[in-house]
Amino acid sequence: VEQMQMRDSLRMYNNLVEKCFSNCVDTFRRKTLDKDEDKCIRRCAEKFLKHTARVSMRFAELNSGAATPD
Amino acid sequence: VEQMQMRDSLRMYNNLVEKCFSNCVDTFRRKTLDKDEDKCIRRCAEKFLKHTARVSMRFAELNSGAATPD
Amino acid sequence: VEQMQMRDSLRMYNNLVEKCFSNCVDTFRRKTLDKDEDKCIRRCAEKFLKHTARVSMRFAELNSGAATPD
Amino acid sequence: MAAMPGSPSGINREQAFAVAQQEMEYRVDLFNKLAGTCFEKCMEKRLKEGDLNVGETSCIDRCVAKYWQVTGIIGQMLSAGGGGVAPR
Amino acid sequence: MAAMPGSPSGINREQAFAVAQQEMEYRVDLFNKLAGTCFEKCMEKRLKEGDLNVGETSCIDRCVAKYWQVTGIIGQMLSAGGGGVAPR
Amino acid sequence: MAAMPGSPSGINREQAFAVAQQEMEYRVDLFNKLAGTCFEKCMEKRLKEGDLNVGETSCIDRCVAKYWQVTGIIGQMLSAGGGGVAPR
Repeated sequence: VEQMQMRDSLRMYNNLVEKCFSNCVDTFRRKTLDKDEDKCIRRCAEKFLKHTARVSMRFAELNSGAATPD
Repeated sequence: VEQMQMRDSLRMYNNLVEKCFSNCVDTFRRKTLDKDEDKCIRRCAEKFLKHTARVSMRFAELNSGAATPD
Repeated sequence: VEQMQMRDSLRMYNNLVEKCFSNCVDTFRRKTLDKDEDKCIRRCAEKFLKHTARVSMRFAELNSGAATPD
Repeated sequence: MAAMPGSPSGINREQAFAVAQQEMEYRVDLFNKLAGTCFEKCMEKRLKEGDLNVGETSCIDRCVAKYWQVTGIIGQMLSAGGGGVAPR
Repeated sequence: MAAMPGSPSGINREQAFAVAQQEMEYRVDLFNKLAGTCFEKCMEKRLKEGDLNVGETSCIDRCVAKYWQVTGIIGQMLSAGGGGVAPR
Repeated sequence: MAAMPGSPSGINREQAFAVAQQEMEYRVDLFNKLAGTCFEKCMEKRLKEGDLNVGETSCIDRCVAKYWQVTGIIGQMLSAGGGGVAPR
């Protein structure tokens, strides 16, 4: 089980990198990130993690049957 | 083998949900589906299943070498 | 390990087919590829393989810590 | 995939473990698809800040709830009309 | 991945099982990609009904046939020029 | 995921193997996502030839380098602020 969690973390990490890279990086004139790209990546990652945490919380509630009214 | 089939069914089910949700749900002003969304989901799922059945049939024919003329 | 490599090759092959099919085939009036589609598929596959080879090379360099200046 | 009260003693530990593992893989897969879909639907494309704003937060909550509802509807359709595939 | 007639007796059961399992995983993956791609290509976006109409049905048949053909072409390219990766 | 110098003798072979396997799966997944993303970003849509042209080739090199950099930044963020998930 521990190994499955580890695997899922690594997969999540790969997904996060892929998503934020795709969103933030679009020019390839240099081989290092420029300042705006760097900032975008950090915001994106932060947002992704907060999003995942929120979804987890709601998902756990629903899984436990604790649905709340609108 | 049985377990693999079970796993594939569950994965197919997840794919089906994801695809139909993405196609049919686009507004988030309430936390329950409205009537049109509900109808769209049911049609989408029905269509997806019929599509999968048709592809399975053709795929099985090709796998067994029974290609038919145009 | 050998089995994992085999599996990865097969997966790569499936990805290649999917990507090139999606890029090159858009009409379904016949059940065989026309001449342009056939040509497109071959170029696409060739390009995909060259692309993969290039990425592999760079990826291996970075993994071994041999980063080069811009 | 429901819990199996009073399951016959014939079922052995390995099988029970395999079933539990599949259940878990299914839930992980469901979670990942749900999270990815709601990210696409709810996050504003322009990243002005790292925080979730109010609109995004309530969008996530509703997106998760609706996704869950869709899971139920399609699960029912499959178990009713269907080919035996009827996970919760 | 072809059947191996007269394989040496040295190959053991476990290996044979592992190969068969990979072959199956490969086919499942192929099927899923094919089905997903043809769904995108053939289904009309406006969902007016749950049935497949005539146009969609023949589109599916041709899509599957063409996809299969592409599998063959690329398989040949890989086995000819290539790095040894040559599944059917 | 780093090498573990002087690991206690208590760790057994099976565990070490499982860790190595995960490390490898992680790298394969990383490679596949990187390759797919850079293909989308760098390949010209009109396929005039099977070769990579100069622009595409240097685009790939830079895309791989930038992707690698992003891996590092996000890895750092996770290990610093985060929930213990801190792969290299």
